Amino acid sequence: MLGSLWLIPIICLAGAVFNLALGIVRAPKSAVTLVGVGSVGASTIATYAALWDYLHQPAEVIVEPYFTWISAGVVNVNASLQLDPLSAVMTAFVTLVGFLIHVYSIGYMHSETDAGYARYFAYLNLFMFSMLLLVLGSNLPVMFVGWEGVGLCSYLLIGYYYDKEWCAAAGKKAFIVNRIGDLGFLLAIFATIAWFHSTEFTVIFPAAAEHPDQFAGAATIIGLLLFVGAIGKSAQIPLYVWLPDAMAGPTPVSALIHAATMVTAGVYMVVRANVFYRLSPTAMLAVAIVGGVTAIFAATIGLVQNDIKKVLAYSTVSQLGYMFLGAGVGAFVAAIFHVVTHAFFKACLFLGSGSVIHACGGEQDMRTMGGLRKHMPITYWTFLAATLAISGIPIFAGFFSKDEILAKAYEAGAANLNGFGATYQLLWYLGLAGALLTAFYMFRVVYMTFHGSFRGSEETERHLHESPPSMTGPLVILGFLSIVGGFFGFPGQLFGMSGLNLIERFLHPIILPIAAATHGAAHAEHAVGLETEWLLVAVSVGVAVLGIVIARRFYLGPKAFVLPRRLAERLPMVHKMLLGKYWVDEMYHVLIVAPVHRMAMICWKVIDELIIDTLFVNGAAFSVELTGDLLRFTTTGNVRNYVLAVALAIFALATFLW
Amino acid sequence: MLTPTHADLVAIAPEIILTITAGLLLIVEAFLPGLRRHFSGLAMVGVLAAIWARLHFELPGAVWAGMMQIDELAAFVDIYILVAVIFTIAMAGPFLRRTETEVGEFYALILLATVGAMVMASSVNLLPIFLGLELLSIPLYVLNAFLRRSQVSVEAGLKYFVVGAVASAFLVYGIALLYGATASTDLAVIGSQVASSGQLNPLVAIGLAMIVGGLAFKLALVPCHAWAPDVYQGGPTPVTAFLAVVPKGAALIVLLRLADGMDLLHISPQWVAAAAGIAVASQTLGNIVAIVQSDVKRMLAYSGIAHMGYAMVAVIVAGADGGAAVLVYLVAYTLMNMGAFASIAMLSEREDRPHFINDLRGQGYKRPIVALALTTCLFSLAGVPPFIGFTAKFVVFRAAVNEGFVWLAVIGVVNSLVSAFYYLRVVYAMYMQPLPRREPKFQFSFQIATAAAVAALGVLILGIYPTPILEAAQTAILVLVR
Amino acid sequence: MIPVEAVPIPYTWVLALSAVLFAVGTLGVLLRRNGIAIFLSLEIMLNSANLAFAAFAFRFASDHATAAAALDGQVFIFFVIAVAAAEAAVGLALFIVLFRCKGSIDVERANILRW
Amino acid sequence: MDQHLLFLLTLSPTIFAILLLPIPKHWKRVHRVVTLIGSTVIFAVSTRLWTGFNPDNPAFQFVDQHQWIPQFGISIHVGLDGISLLLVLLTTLLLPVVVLAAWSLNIEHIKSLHITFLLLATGMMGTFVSLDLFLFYIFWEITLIPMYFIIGVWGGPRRIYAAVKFFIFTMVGSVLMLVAILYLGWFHHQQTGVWSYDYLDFLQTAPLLSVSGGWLAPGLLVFAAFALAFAIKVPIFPFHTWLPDAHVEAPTTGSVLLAGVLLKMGAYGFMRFNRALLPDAWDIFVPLILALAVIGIIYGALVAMVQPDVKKLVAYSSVSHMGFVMLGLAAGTQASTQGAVLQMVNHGLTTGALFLLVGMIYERTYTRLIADFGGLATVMPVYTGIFLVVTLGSIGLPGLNGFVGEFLILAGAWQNYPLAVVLAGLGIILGAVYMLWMVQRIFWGPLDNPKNEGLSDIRFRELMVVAPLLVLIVWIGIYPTTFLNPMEAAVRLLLAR
Repeated sequence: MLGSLWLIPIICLAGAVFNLALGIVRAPKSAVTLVGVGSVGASTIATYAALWDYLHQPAEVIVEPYFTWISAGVVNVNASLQLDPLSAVMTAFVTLVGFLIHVYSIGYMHSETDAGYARYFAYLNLFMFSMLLLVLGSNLPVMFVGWEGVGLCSYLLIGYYYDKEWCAAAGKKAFIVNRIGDLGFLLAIFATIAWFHSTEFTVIFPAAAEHPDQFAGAATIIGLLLFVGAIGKSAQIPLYVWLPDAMAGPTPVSALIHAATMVTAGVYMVVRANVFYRLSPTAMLAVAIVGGVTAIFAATIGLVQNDIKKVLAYSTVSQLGYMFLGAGVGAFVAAIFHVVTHAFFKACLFLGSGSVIHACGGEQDMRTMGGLRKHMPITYWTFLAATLAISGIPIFAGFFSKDEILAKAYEAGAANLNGFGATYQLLWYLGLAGALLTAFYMFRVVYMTFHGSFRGSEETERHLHESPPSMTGPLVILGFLSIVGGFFGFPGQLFGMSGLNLIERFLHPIILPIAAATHGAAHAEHAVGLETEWLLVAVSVGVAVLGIVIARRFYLGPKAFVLPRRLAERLPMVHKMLLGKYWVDEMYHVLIVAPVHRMAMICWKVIDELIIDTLFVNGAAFSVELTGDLLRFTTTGNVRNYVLAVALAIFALATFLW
Repeated sequence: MLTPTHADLVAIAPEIILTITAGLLLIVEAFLPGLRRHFSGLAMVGVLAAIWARLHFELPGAVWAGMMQIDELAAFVDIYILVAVIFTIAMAGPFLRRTETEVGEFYALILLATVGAMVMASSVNLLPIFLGLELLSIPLYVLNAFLRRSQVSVEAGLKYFVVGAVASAFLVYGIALLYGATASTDLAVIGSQVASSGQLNPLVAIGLAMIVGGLAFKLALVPCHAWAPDVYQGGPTPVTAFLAVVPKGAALIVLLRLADGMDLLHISPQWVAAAAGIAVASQTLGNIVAIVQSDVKRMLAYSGIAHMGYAMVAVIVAGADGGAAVLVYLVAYTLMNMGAFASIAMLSEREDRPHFINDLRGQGYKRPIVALALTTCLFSLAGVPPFIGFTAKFVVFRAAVNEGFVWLAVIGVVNSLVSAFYYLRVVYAMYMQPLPRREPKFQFSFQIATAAAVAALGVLILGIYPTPILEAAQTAILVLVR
Repeated sequence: MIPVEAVPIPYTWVLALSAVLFAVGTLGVLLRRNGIAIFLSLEIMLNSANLAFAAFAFRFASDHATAAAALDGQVFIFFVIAVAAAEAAVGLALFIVLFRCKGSIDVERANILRW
Repeated sequence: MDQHLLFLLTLSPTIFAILLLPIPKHWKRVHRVVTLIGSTVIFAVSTRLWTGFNPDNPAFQFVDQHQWIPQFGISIHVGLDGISLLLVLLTTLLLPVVVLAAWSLNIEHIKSLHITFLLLATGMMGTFVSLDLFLFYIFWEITLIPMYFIIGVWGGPRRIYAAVKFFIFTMVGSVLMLVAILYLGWFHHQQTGVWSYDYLDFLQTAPLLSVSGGWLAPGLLVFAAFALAFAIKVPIFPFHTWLPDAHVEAPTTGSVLLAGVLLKMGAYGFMRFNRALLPDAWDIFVPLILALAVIGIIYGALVAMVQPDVKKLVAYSSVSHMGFVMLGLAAGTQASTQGAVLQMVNHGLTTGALFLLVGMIYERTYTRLIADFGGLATVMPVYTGIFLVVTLGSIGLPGLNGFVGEFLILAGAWQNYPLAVVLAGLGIILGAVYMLWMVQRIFWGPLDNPKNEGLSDIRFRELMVVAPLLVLIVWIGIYPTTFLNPMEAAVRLLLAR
């Protein structure tokens, strides 16, 4: 498969085009399914074949240039793909999860019209294409193509139910907010071109790593700009606002795009550019802070949401925060590791919620659910597994990755990384608090949804049913993965055998060694002793358990929902604030949207129409006409005046010439 | 004392032919009024014969004791005047038939005026120039008042007469002063004397001022312009067309001869300043006031004032470039105006009524040919390529820039921009506005339509390929600045 | 009897006279409204020009260098006279027509055409 | 053949126009067919320019010179370099498209429409190919008259105002350009003693104009005269207000050609004359141009955002896009300049396509107010898809044409003026805002206007109209090299001066 990497994305693209055609001719669902799922399946197989070859050959990085894309002056961009450990990992789980979710969609979308069904799969395939381009691209522009592509697909899929105003609006919001980030990315590309005269990963990163002093400044600027892009795509503060709205799309879309794959592109990017960040303490700190703050911030909002998908959305934001925190403290591998595990359990959670919503006939409010456990056992168990994983209970996937990030954060603090020790310390506390909240609100979801008694209408209760195998199948697989997925990154060092940490070993090469630098981050390697690490493990697990216990206390048993209500009454302000999501959207509207709109109106009505057009353009014409109307009266119609004029003229001329 | 030779007679053969034709017309009018329908044809024959004569016989140069200079320049001016006359006659026929005033005098007077113009233009002595001028003016006084029963026509005639007479009085007194100053009426002598003296002594200055004033009246230059709108509006349209073109041509040539002969450009900065002032004033006032006119003929009068302003720029520059520019401008101006007036002559109901622009609404589709001709001529007047109007402006402003009068060129182009306003108004009335509810009854005349179309074609073709005109103009002007 | 010796009149006197006449004529044209009066003033202007010609011719004749030029001026006078006559003819005709239209020869009555 | 090809090609539309003259008015179909065949033939022939063009040769090719006005050293001198090549081809491509677009229009004076259209075509092509400034000026001005009629006769309610405004605005600039040309001719004569208005001659002498000695230095004044003419045409803020009116009032034919070609004439002039003839003055003016370009980008986008009329929105978006072109030119690096030229083509394609699409919907509903639409996607999905693709192309989605242009422009400009790039970046964001907002209000949401329920989806003819543009939009997005290669040498030469 190596040597024709292009097949992996192109198959999906072909699928997308094909499906669009099918949609136009109103082809039956079966055909669409075949093309849609088939193409992704094919590219999944292709991917794994390629990985197989890749593992059985020595080269670490394989770059496949195809043709010159944009070449003019200093700009010279090839259309080329690259396979290296990082893109290998990403492709592996993207295709896998993607495929599973395609399968899931068959069942979930079966009630759509043929055309709609085709459109849905066309978009989904297009998304897979873009995402694969994003992770396989061997230079920033190609990556940017995928980057924007996934943005587009997210726009289209959020607005899939385009006849609903809010869906379309949400899609637009997502695209535009992303655009803001993309600008950062774009500028980063320009800066890269300016400094490195290339955008190829295999050129710029080694160059930077070899001449740290020369490129330190560049690294800071490019790093920060890139991170702006990451903030947009991965929904971090302050650009996270689009993600919760994005839940307007079909649930599988939320699972695939807004949980498992696209939103993690930012993390991928930061890790990809780790050289820059390690060269630039500032950029790195920025990443860490944004990540840490987002993690806790989103978690707090998640506490009080009643829409099941909204809760998951905010938890996604918060989890992404963890990933950035990891990257920010130099735990790039851990970050990627968390990306992978998160893909598994969050996808599982979303699909589970999807299956729940499916069962409740589109109802998303958890207050009208409850006791679904007995109606849909498979969903319940897989959901539980994923919840345990996200809460960071040992042996579940989330535990390993999240714990590693927290540990690294603590180390960073302890080792006073780049002299920002205190800050990192604080961030660790935030992360820990976040873990507590995560466990709490996730189990809140579980209890409210699956335990207790059903609070919905009789009518709905009668229709409660387990989802079809096309949906439960992926659930089971993902559930399983969110249980065992963690062992890829088994923290061997705790037992003195680091070799066990496969992903660490596999991804190590992407962390390029930085030549002796006067400044830049020294990677805080084992700044703390073994027992401390164990202690950290204990602490985070304890926190998680604590969270679960509180959740149980609040939402299960006789006194369910009493405590939280009392709490809300006790702290009305806080509750209102959380419920209102800190009114960030409203703030943005007042501070940005409205002023821009007002300014636009001023530009149009005042500057354009009043000043330029009326005052200058028509004003000039008018003044000319006015002059004419005045001057015309010099032709009095009285011939004696004419004679006088002639006489005077000649007299004047004579005296003047004299 | 030199006695006239055959050469002298042959040299003025065209003038003679025209005079004879005029006389013939008068006689026929008197004895065979039945032939009136053929008058225009007869006159046309005369004019064509004159053209033939001018082209056929060699150009002897100085004749009539050096009073006239029959050379390429004279030929050029004669031809263009005669062409203008052809157009006039062409639109006169149907016009007179419509106004029931088809009499021989009309053509006779036109032809005599033509003779006057030709004499004026090809003379190098103030005496024949004066005679030519009078011979040109007096018939025009009559022609303007030709529609005896129409108040406006009479008023036009009167005004033209009063102002004209005063102007020629000034002119002749100016001639007297120049004569007194230089002891000669020969332009060459006067010119060389003044030029060699290097400045304008008071007598010359006053004389020059008076002569220029007299000519400025003919050219309708500010401030001697005021008669033009009234006369254009009131006079019979064919006469207006003639009036708009022929006298101005002759007058410009004389002015050019004076300016060039005395080398005013170099010896008298006051002259340059004054002339530039006149030019700018004419352009600006002409264009700005034209914008607010509602009568097409009146509008064209103001536009004519503006155009003479442009031509004045070329006169200031003088020399080979300026002279050529003047000639080219004259040709362009003639074609454009003939086309425009011919179209107007057809697109009018009654002579004693104003020719409102609004009456033209929707005519673009009722009378496509004429409307298109008018449009062409108007765009050309506005100085838009590829029409000859643009070429002419190009030549004039080129001459100005080459002599360092960039500012004059700038003012000129800005003015032509302003002029676009009112020319466009007519165009969009014709093409972009619906026919008025009471649709004016314009009767179609093949003859006039043809005249308009031919003029428009000339405007277009010479606009795209002006080389022959330029060549002719340059060779013609060489004999002047030699 | 006061003896008067025959001193030739300087041509400048004549010239001055013609200038005065010209001024008179001009003012007449400017100030009078009656057509005929205007018309007479015009004649005065033309004739003042003639006077000027005569004066100059007189001067040139007195000098050998320019003796030939004297003729030009004198010839000119005749032409001017002729022209004046022609203008008179046309002018009078015009005023008649004007009278027919307006019942008056006040030139200010002719003001339909303006602006 | 080749040595006269260019000139004949330029004249050919006029020839077809003359062919139309004898055909009776009421044979509307015949007029359409003849014009369509004619324009298609012209396009077909013009592809010969592409195949016969040698991209490695920076000099003018297909040069053709005929004597014209020898007295002033004026000749009919035409030629192509990589830059004009693209623009000429863009023009010839748009011709048949536009004819086909106006196919089913039931308007009066079809004959006149086609004749004026063909004359306009000659003017547009001539502007791009003429190498004699007199000739250039004539073609430049010729385009005015047909466009004046197209807007004024076949336009909307306020057509006369728009037409006159268009005419006068453009003339304001060009009259001063005439004086500048005359001055250059005189200066060339001063320098060489030869009368000429030939571009290649001016390339030798014009750069010698002094730009020192304050704002009245001849070089600067001449530059300003040229710049004004072109700035109005581009249009650069604040000379843009004629554009919205013209676009809104003009019929589809007019809007497409206006946006597709006429605006390019301005930017082209900036490169061909201001940049090449007066490099010193250019360096002095760059900050101003840069500032105006950036203002234009943001301002145009802002105003476009609040437009209630689709055409007006697109018109203002043109202001924004042409701002990018000017930014690229002003930045003056190889990349940015090539990007600018490519962006001209891009803008021609996307905006042209947008106007065509708007025209189609207008033919169905006789309204262009965004408020009258909504939820159209349900009734005309294919149309929606195409519209979406074009929109994305114009907001610069990678893989479509807009991105390549903007990327090159900004990447190139970043070398010299990072700040300008950052500000222009805001324009990109706003671009997404107004375009997507428009798309949302027209196509998404419920189909709440009952009038729109019966709308038919895009027809085959209409598909044929936009198809070529779509193909190019994607092509340029994926493999721009095809179009970047031919201009590469020419741009290099241009910047070398």
